[in-house]
Amino acid sequence: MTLTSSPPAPAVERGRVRLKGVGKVFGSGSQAVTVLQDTDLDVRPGEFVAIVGGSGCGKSTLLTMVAGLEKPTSGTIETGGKVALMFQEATLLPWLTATQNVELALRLQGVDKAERRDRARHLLQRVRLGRYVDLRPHELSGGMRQRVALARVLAQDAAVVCMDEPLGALDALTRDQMHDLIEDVWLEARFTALFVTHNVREAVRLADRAILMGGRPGRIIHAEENTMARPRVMDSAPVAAAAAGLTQRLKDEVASHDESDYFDI
Amino acid sequence: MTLTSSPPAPAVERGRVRLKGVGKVFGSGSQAVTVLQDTDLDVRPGEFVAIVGGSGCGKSTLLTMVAGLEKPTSGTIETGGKVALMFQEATLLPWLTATQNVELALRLQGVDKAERRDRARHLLQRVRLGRYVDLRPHELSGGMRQRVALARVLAQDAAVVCMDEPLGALDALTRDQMHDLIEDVWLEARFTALFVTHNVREAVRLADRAILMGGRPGRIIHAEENTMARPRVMDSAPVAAAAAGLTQRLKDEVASHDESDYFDI
Amino acid sequence: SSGPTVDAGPVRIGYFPNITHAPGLIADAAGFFGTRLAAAKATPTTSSFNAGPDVIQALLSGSLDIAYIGPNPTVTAYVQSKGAGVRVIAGSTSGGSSLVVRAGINSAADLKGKKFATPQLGNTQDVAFRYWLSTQNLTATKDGGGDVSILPQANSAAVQAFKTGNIDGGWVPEPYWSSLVKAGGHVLVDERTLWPGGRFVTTNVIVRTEFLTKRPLAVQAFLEAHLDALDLCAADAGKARGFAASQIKKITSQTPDAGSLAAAWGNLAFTADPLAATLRQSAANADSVGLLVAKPTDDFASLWQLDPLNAVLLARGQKAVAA
Amino acid sequence: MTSPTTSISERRPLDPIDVPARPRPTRRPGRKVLAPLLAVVVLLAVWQGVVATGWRPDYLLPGPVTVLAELGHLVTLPEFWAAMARTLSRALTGFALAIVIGTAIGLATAGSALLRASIGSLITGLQTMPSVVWFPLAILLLGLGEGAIMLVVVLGAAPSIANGVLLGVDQLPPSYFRLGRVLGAQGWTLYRHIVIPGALPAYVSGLNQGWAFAWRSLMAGELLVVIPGTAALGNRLAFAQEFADAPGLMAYMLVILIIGMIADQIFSAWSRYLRRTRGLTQA
Amino acid sequence: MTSPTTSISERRPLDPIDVPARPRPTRRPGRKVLAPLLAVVVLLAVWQGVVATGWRPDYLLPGPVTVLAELGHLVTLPEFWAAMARTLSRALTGFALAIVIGTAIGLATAGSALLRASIGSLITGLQTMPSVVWFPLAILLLGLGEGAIMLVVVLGAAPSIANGVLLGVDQLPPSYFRLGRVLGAQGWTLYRHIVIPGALPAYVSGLNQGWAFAWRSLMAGELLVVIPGTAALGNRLAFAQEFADAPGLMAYMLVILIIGMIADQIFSAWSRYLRRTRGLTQA
Ligand SMILES: Nc1ncnc2c1ncn2[C@@H]1O[C@H](COP(=O)(O)OP(=O)(O)OP(=O)(O)O)[C@@H](O)[C@H]1O
Ligand SMILES: Nc1ncnc2c1ncn2[C@@H]1O[C@H](COP(=O)(O)OP(=O)(O)OP(=O)(O)O)[C@@H](O)[C@H]1O
Ligand SMILES: [Mg+2]
Ligand SMILES: [Mg+2]
Repeated sequence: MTLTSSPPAPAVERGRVRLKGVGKVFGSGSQAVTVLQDTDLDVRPGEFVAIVGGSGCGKSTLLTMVAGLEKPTSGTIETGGKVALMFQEATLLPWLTATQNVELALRLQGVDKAERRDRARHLLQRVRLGRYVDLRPHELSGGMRQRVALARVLAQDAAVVCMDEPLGALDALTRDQMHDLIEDVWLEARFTALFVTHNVREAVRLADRAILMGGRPGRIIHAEENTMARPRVMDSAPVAAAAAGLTQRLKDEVASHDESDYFDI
Repeated sequence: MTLTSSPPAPAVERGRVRLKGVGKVFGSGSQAVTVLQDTDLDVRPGEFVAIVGGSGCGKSTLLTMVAGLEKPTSGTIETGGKVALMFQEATLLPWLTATQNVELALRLQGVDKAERRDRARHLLQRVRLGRYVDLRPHELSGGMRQRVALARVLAQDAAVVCMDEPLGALDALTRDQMHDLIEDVWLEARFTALFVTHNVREAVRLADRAILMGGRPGRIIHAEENTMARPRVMDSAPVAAAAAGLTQRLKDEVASHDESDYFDI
Repeated sequence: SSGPTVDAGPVRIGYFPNITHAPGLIADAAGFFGTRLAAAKATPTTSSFNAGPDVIQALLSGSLDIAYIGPNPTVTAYVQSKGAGVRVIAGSTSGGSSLVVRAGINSAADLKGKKFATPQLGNTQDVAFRYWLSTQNLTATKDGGGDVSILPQANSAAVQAFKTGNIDGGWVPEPYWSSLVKAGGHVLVDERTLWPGGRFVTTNVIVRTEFLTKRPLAVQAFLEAHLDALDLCAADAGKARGFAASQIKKITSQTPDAGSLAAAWGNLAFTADPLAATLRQSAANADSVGLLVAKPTDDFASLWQLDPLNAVLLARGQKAVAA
Repeated sequence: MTSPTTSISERRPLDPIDVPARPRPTRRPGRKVLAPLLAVVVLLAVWQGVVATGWRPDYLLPGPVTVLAELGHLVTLPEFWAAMARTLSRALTGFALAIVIGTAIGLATAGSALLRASIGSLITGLQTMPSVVWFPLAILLLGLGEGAIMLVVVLGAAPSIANGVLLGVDQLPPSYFRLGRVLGAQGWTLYRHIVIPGALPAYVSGLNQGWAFAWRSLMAGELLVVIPGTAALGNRLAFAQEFADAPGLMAYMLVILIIGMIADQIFSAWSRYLRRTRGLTQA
Repeated sequence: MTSPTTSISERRPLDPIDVPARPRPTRRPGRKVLAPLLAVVVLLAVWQGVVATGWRPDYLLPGPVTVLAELGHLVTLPEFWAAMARTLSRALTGFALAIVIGTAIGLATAGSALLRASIGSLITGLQTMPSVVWFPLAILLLGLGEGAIMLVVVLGAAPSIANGVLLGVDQLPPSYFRLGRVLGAQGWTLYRHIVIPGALPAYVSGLNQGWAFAWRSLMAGELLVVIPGTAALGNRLAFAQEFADAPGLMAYMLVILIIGMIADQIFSAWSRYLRRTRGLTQA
């Protein structure tokens, strides 16, 4: 609790995310579960990082900590500038319409009323929900809700945008359109993106760097830069090849551990 | 309200699902939205049907009606025997542990206490959650919750099992294991499966027949029998080829409509 | 007279833990109820109440047989039951209410524009006050307006309101009269001065009519006990007061202040005479200030049923009383 | 062996699975109003039935006809309406005060672990105190007047309202708080945009309860404190009770009941509206 | 232009974002007990402060020392404990009855649109009635005695409990009902396994309120009739007031407050337990 025990945080520039020796333990005593261990990661400002890993390996926990919603049990996380997070569940406020849900993000940034509305509608159009702007969450389908949440996180205008499986509930066609959209907005705004996905080709399609995570306890097992020229085409051979490589890497990594340890038997 | 106006339902055999001219309208008057129109479908007992379609085209609505949770606005739905439904959201009861959530399904079928517990644990092991049986929903990751819900729907021992994007939140490896699991249980129990997915290859991997749905208003645009020998391998060339064919079909269908009508601009 | 000499069965008696109900308190504390009713093989149970309406409700609905009660609830019970429900079988207490005011108020004229408490709109003291004001050519409306503001409120609240200066006095019964005096008030009108002979009914004893007809022996035994208590009041005021005080303590867990109790005692008189004429007059006064619940069709002709009392009085060598 | 077969569109309305597990929004507009009236009618009929058996003399238990006649007479009297106006205006003022105070306390205790642990119990503890014991204190603090009545009304109603806020906040999914923080909402902004709207349904229920207790305390208050020149429902109720005026008492009870039911209808409509827009009404 | 930089693990505890928007489960075990005690101590200190100013004579507003001395004296008396035991046992009996009746009414109205529309308002309407007006009815129906007191207690408490059930059911996500139906739960089974556990947090809050009103009505009900020698807390309180015994009145008020706070602590602990196991405690 003394001030001297925490040295002044070194300033990191806007858009940078730096994790040093980050660990996370839920519970305490005999109930303690180590969910994340000794994780180091340095994300450059404006970098697009995809995170891939097994179910329950700690991806969401990592994003939650980057967004400042949970504190790491050990290590430090430094972030430059505002961090936005799109949750794994859409988490729309049920008393607001789709537009109002997006508008709320703008309002909390102090965007004024007239502009708010226009920007919210425009974003909803870009996630192809232009016809549904006035529906409430319970009147939307699962994939439509997810897209409202996507529109909202993009509305946040943050330096770091974390997205937790943002396109998991979308069909292939819509998903491809969302890839274009996310890439476009990212190229315009040059935010730093942390993008969790289970679709390795999606990771290759979008990311500058793919991070593979292993589970029990969660940790980074591999990172791979991706210098392919943009725009990349999801169904193209190079993307498929890179994805196959990554998938193999993930499988090898799993095989090198006791499977029963990685999978939760 | 008179009895004579509804002719006696023709008996359909256990496991059959028959939709005749089914339509669904939400709201009324000027607020009315036609979500599903004039849908005919006949599912043979024991058949595995995958449903693929754009976001918001009415897949969940269809499953909900088959499970008897909503009534069609027009047409009839006949089902033989008990219908189980795995919702698009995991919908676990937060006051019960993973085991208890699965046990509840057994309990409501009258399975006795000792057996209940064993079967629940066994199912959770099969969805690779053996180590997490005593955690509560909020302590589980998104993909883990989804697997608990999968275990629960399989525990229901129903004649017709509807699954709404049951594997959407899983990584490729775990998903492949779940494919094997679902196929195994289906082969053992010979239930009729209605399986909504956005992954066309997954549809090819699992289904006897793939149904493509179009949107605005939702309707069936194409159905394709799949007679490939089982077990099929997701990453194999024939599965990929069949999937590519289906995806093309879906895209053609979309192209033949005004895109702005299919996508919600 | 011939007939049964025993009257086995419960006899349920009610009173307030209040000095104006002293004969009841004394008869209970001194064991008179027990002894007299036991002689008739009846079993007395006593209960203490806080509000007249509850007593009436209990009596009329058959949960209570005999009660010590003020004239106002007596009239109410009689009138509301269309003369059928209850009978007065004895008197109990006379006197004990007055208008106590703060220093500086020395005449009726000084009351103008001031605020005074009464226990309850339309109750005995409230009617007395309003009637007296009318004889002084002062007005007071039912909702507290007029020349003089009458604010009905619980007696204890009135005492507190007086202490905090919120009201200027009140027309209240004992023991609150003494409390107000103790809190610095002085008596402007002693109600005894308004009545012939200085006597007016404050408490009498009522009985359920059905009980009176069906259980004459129990009523007789009760009256013996009641008269025992009255005799004790006359013979040994100190001892009687002691019994009353101990019974109040037993019920309320509060020890009444001995000084106030003695002062209050001095302002009261205990008598078996129901002072029927004063009740009639009080009802007429209520009528004249518009606060009579309803006029009895028979002018209270059958309210008093004093034959049993007179029989007992005569047997004890005392004078009979009249309705 | 024949398997059970069901045809959904053809089930008859009373097939168990079709009986909604919770009320669906009713389309017939009159029903919301008719149903409580029906309940009142049933109540009156039962009451008349009991009276008709002659179980108790009618001066103890008057029949509905007598009571309704009394009520019919009451509503022709201007004093009745004056009393009603006075009591209603007190109730509204006191309730408004209680809303402000109860909401403030509720939000403060909901937002602070220390405040909640410390004064949370104190508030509920105070709620267990009957209104009458507050009068000495109220008179001491505020004199014998409207102030004292208001104090008692606020003491009666504010805890229920605070409790509604607390329950509403406690029941909010933690994901809403997390969302709020991610969107940059803190302190009052978080409350304004996330917590308060989220807690609204429980809050409305708290308000409904608060109104009931405001009214109840007011009746007690009007029994004890009379303000010069003002008749109020509470006094009239007490007057009827003092005179064992069963028809009058019951007529006033009916008046109170009707006002209470109207208030409940308002709060219920509000609550139904909230649930409908949030998609909480479909089973 | 320097960008804002934050280092999460190094924030100081009072950094705004770290102040939990809602209380986290506290680890120090004593705090749940200490905090309310602290509140009481603060209350006593303020009170002593007011008294020390000499604003009012001490027979009107006695200081905490006097009152605590009186309380200290009271607790040495066996009659006090007898009164306490009598009142507590009445409260518990009445509360138990109110739970049964309130829960049954709550479940019935929650489960039926017709019942809800019809008697829902009636129940809240009844709640607005002060306890005293029930006395005549209670005496008429149940005679003088425990029965009448119980009726008043139940009438006071049951509506709050029924309301808690209703609110709990209304707030349940519709997805739970759908799940229940898909799992084959209907009628009572649906209630037993889904609705009741789901509504439990709001129900506990309703019980807490119900207890407060059971107690409050009991205090009024105990004034109805006293068998000499069998005093209970309610009439002791009233008589302390009658006799202008300010220290005694305040001592009894403290007793009631303490019992109310203990009850609230029990219900709060229950509610905290429920929220913890459901993952509702993390912001
Ligand atoms: N209660 C409702 N009121 C109005 N419209 C509704 C309601 N429920 C669903 N809809 C509409 O019905 C359409 C189909 O929804 P549904 O959930 O069936 O889609 P889906 O095919 O499952 O989509 P997804 O793949 O995104 O889950 C959507 O356009 C949605 O807006
Ligand atoms: N509150 C908690 N208490 C205990 N364990 C928790 C808690 N929250 C998360 N966990 C555990 O942390 C681990 C990682 O969870 P997390 O949600 O980060 O996984 P994930 O990588 O996002 O998985 P998925 O792909 O399934 O969403 C899981 O094993 C989960 O059980
Ligand atoms: Mg996750
Ligand atoms: Mg869907």
